[in-house]
Amino acid sequence: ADDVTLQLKWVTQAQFAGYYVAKDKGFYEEEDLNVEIKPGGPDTAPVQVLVGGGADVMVDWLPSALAAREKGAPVVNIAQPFARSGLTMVCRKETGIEKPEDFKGKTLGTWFFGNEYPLYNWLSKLGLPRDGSENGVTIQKIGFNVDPLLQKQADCITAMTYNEYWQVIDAGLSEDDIVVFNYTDEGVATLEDGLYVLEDRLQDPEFVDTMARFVKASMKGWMWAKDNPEDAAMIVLDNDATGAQTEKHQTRMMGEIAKLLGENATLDEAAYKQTVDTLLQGGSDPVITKEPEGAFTHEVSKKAM
Amino acid sequence: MRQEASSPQTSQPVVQAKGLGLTFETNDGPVRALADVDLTINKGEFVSFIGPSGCGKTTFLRVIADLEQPTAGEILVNGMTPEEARRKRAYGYVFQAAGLFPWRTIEQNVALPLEIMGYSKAEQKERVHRTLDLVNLAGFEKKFPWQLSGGMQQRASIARALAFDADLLLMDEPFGALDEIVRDHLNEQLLDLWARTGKTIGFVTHSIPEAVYLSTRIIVMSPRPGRVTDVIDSPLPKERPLDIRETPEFLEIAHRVREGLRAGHGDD
Amino acid sequence: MRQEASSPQTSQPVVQAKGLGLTFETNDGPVRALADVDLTINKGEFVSFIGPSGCGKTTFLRVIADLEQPTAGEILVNGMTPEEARRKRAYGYVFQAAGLFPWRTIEQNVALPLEIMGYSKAEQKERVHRTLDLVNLAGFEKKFPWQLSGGMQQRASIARALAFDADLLLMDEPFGALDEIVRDHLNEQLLDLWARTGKTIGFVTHSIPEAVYLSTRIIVMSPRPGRVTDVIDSPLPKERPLDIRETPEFLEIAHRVREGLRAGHGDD
Amino acid sequence: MNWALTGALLFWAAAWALNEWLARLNPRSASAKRALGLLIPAIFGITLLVVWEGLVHGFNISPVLLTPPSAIWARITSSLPTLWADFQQTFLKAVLIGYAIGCGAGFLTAIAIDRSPFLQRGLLPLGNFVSALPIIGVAPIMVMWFGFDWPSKAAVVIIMTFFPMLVNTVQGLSASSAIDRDLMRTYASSYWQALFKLRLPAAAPFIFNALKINSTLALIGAIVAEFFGTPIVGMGFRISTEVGRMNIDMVWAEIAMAALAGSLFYGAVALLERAVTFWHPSMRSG
Amino acid sequence: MTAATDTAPISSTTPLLRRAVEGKALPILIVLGVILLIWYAFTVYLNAPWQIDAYERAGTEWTAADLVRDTMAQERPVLPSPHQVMAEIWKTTVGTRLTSKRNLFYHAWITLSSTLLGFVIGTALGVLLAVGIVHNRAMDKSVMPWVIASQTIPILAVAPMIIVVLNAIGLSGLLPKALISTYLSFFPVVVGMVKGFRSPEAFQLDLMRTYNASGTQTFWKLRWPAALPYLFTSMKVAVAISLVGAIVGELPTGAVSGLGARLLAGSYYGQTVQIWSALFMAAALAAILVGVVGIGQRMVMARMGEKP
Ligand SMILES: Nc1ncnc2c1ncn2[C@@H]1O[C@H](COP(=O)(O)OP(=O)(O)OP(=O)(O)O)[C@@H](O)[C@H]1O
Ligand SMILES: Nc1ncnc2c1ncn2[C@@H]1O[C@H](COP(=O)(O)OP(=O)(O)OP(=O)(O)O)[C@@H](O)[C@H]1O
Ligand SMILES: Cc1ncc(C[n+]2csc(CCO)c2C)c(N)n1
Ligand SMILES: [Mg+2]
Ligand SMILES: [Mg+2]
Repeated sequence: ADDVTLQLKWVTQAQFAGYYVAKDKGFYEEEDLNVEIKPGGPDTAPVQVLVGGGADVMVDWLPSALAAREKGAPVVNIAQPFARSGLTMVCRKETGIEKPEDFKGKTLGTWFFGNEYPLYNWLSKLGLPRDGSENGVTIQKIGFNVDPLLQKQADCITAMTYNEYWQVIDAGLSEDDIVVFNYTDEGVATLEDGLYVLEDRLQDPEFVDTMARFVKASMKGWMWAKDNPEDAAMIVLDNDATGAQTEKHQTRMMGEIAKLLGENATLDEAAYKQTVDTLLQGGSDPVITKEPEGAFTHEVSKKAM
Repeated sequence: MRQEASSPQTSQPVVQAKGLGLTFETNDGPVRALADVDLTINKGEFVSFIGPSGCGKTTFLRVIADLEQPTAGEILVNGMTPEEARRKRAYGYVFQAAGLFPWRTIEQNVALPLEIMGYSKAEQKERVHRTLDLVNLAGFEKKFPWQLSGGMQQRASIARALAFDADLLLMDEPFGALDEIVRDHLNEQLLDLWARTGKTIGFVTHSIPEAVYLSTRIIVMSPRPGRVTDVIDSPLPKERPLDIRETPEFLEIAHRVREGLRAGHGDD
Repeated sequence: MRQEASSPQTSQPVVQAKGLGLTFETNDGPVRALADVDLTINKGEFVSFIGPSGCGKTTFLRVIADLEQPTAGEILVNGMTPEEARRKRAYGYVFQAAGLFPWRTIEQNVALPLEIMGYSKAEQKERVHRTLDLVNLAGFEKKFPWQLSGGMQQRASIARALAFDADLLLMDEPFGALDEIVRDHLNEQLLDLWARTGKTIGFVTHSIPEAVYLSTRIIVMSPRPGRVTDVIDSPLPKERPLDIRETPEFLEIAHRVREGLRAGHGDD
Repeated sequence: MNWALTGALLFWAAAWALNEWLARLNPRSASAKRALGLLIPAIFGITLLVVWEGLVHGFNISPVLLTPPSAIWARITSSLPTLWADFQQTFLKAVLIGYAIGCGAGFLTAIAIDRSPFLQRGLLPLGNFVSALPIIGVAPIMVMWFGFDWPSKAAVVIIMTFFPMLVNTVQGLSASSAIDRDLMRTYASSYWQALFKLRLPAAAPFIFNALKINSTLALIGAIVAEFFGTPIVGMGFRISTEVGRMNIDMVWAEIAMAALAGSLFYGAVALLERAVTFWHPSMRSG
Repeated sequence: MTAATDTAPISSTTPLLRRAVEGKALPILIVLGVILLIWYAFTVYLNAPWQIDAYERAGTEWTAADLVRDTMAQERPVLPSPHQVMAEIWKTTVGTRLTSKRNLFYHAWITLSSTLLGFVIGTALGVLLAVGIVHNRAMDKSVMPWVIASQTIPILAVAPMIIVVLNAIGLSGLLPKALISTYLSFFPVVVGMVKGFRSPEAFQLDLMRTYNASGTQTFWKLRWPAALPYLFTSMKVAVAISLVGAIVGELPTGAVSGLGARLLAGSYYGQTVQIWSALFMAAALAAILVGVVGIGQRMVMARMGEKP
């Protein structure tokens, strides 16, 4: 069997259910693969792990992959299981925000790590400076939780549809207490969880073949997870070594994730183009300065079908 | 007050020990440092303690000073417990080892008790100057302890104890590290101070002539367990020129002390 | 070898100082601790140093022992630089302060140089036992330093220096904290050891009788700057019973030393 | 082929030899001594940088993993305003204030513990408890309590610096010798007099240990705390953000700043130590 | 009324009461009680705004008693009440299979093992460096400034790189995490031991010189015993920091298990009570470790004849 190490972008949760299902249900084995899944976290830059030789393939968001590519880490997208973005901005209704233009004078909490770029792009589209002035917005870097919204330290915070949004709800705020802005609706969405490898390794046909089988089995896992959300959530729970996840939350997350999945693993070039455009604008300091080349390939995903 | 005190014959007791005993518990068994010590020191007396090394002289002084707790018998200082007396700053103590603070210059070391007892800055300066002069350390005020010779450190520590006015002076081999000439000089100075101020003095020494020259009473001790074996009252007059040491009375007392000491040494 | 060495009259020089000077730099100016010291100590001699406190006795011993670097003149020990001599473990040193290691028991303290010099366990034990006996500390082997009286600590540090065989013994006021009886006893022991082994001994003391009783030569020093003011050869025979101290020759030398000392004190 | 690598290694060997030689020099003049004291670590540091540069080029290490010192230097010179703003936010506010309060609190607690046997038995074990409140657990809580700006970082610094000071002061207060304490007893000195005139001076070497350790801990604490929520300025903020953007050179520029600031801070404490505990054997022997 | 009889009245009280007064139990309990009281007060104070908000959104009437009760039972409190934390700890330790990933002891053990490994390596490294610095002038002059500089590097920033590099050379599992602990814990040991090794008095060093003792002999017979008080103090600080390091080290390794992972997970999913129970477990571990070092200190010092 061929060994494959997969580096995730975040901790074990239903966001990565497809891979865990594929491993658990033996889909990888069927393809003669021996896959090890390494969870990530706020402190793992998957690109570094990939470049350092700690993994063969990683899950990452397109913005940070493109940034890395421009900085000299030649990563290439080989498949894009997530067709849609789950990124939102959640605001408290009592702040009086009803539409994006109302951000003026408010405090917005966002994650960084590349997540700030779509927001910056959006704000510059709205013509709001990020200088904390009366006519602009104050940006705060927040941790990966929703406390700043609950404690009223921020008027709006970044949230994923599949995770943080539900935490806000669980905390006792009802849907009537909040306003949700979807990045897709605002036309500033970027492509999220895709699979990436190092460019030079694609020279090796054997590696391409291994990856094709990996993508194939992974998509099979995703489809299974989509059809069996409860079981998939349980598989994720089994693989969570922290023992901190709850069944209720993971099941719900699986349901939301399912809405983001595409039909197949092929990267949609239109969506790619939109991400690139978004990043090239990005306010005063764009994430990438020039149109990337060769940042994706259909070779693997085609073979996987 | 001083005038009154300057009559040493008044029999007001300063230290009263009765059946005093002290046993140290150590890792290999108890050590009886003092046993059955009965002793009264009256106001204005100059009492010397002499005895073989390890016989409990230091320990006895420490008990008076409330630095050690007796395990038997009782002791009163100025009619109070040693602790109360200590709190009243009844005494000055010169330790066997100099024990100067390395972060203080010599003058700062001598000023230490004065600072603690709240003397004014001017008075501190005056007293430090005077006592350093007394022990021949003028000119070394700004030196740190490690820059002085052994004997000079010892003298600095004497100065420190003399700098303030305590009616009771406890001195543990203060002149051990000094040469004969300086020692004679300081002996004279001490006698003078004693006569002038009427202080009561408890004085540990290993020198028989020194003990006889200085004291109104000499306590001879013997070890294991430490006890008082002889108490010799000195008939010498209060006025004592240095050459009193050649008189027959003096030599007679010295002889008695030496005999007492030798007896105490026993098997050694 | 010992037989040969036991003739102290052989004029093989052990210490040769020529124009030796040492100035300490301190925070308030230089201190001249030694100036123009010319001195030769021959093999088998017993040389005492006497002088007022602070005259440089300790400093001179420390220069011999390579613990202080002279700033003028030169000095040879056994024909070598002090450093070479030290590396050859040419001497044993008794410091003015006992300086026992607080974390070692008395026997471990005495065994320290033996461990370092690589004596066998059995020999260590034997020597520790013997030297502790010599200084009357048998029975205190397992005690820690703070559990001993001042004099006992001093004796332990003497035992430590005597435990190993060095041809040159440097002793800085070793008997300062001891009473007369013990001191007499140790004086006898030391003379006996010296006669038996033919060691060369450099000895600092403040006691004139002690200096005269022990030495073949007495060096009188005076302070500021420390210099040698008198060198007195003793005509006393090698065999010295304690009562030699009452003989006229003895008193005559003692008188000379006292005069020299007094002169050195100058203005004091 | 790997000329960069061999060159670096050769440089290293030469510098090492030079330093050994320099260290053996024993110049008489004080200024020459001081110059030597700066020259030797400088040579050592330059060697490290050269070896680093050589390794990066020699092994062809990807710039997203490690950037060579030359690139870092270029970045520093081109981003001075940003670096300065970050430095102000993190060092001048969070670190200094947190350090002062944390060390002060540890010190005062140690005194309280020393003063009262009751507290000694009750508070010291609980002091140990605080010792390892892990920064990543505490930092989010502090953000929750004290907000995004520097006060929450200062709070983290306080917690981190508290324990080393507590432990060292408690140990230091028992460092004075028995005979010296006896001396103070004979003067019937009050607790505070004995404390100020004897026990604190004797404890100073230990207290300075804590001040030194804390000088670097405070910096780490403040920087790491910024990972968990901050306004968009600060050294920790920059580091975590630029890692995400794969601007590793900027990360190292901040790290270099932190190292410089921390070393100067430590050096200042060490100078103070030299002035205050000049009498301690460790200072006298040089 | 002499000093000797002074102590009599105390010893006549009942032994039990006396032991309670003089022992550790009572003081700790009292101090603990005070802290709990303050904690409860803060629980109410900090959680009240949210609770009042919730009442208003629901439009319910409320009294002070309601407020106190409800602030202590929130699901995502700003500050959980002590009994909530205790209940959570109980549930996740005693109430769960010991081998389960949900058991807090399991995570504590993971963290403890890398703490101890890192601490041991860190102490050894610290002592070795201090030995080098004290004995070699070149090292003293050149290494120390860079040791200091190394400590100013924010560990969380370089930890991922370290882990990646170590992974690349085939090191994974316990050791990389332990090395983060080492990195943090060796520093207090270096600082303390450099001071400790230099703390012997001049005359003690002189004595060794007169014996022409070799550097090694001077080290083992003088410098080392003289430095022991410094060693233990440093080790107390080091073991505590080592634990912090172990927790920090868990993050870049994917935070899969250990107290650090629990802390993070708790924070990502807004489970305040879980954060606090992990915090508590970490603090308890630290207290135990520091206590153990303290016991070692007392034993060694007693053997070295320290005056009680
Ligand atoms: N802290 C202690 N613990 C145990 N034993 C002690 C302690 N202090 C003194 N001793 C013992 O008590 C005895 C008396 O000691 P003390 O110091 O009183 O003697 P001393 O008469 O002053 O002797 P010296 O003239 O040598 O100073 C000695 O045997 C000594 O070993
Ligand atoms: N480390 C030092 N730094 C500065 N001055 C010093 C130092 N050591 C000694 N001195 C000075 O050198 C002089 C000689 O000191 P030394 O210790 O040799 O005297 P000594 O003859 O042994 O006196 P004593 O009989 O009191 O021990 C003294 O004035 C002393 O102040
Ligand atoms: C390195 C890195 N960490 C976190 C995120 C943001 N993010 C992406 S998925 C996810 C989990 C949501 O429940 C979060 C927080 C990121 N983009 N990159
Ligand atoms: Mg004594
Ligand atoms: Mg001397």
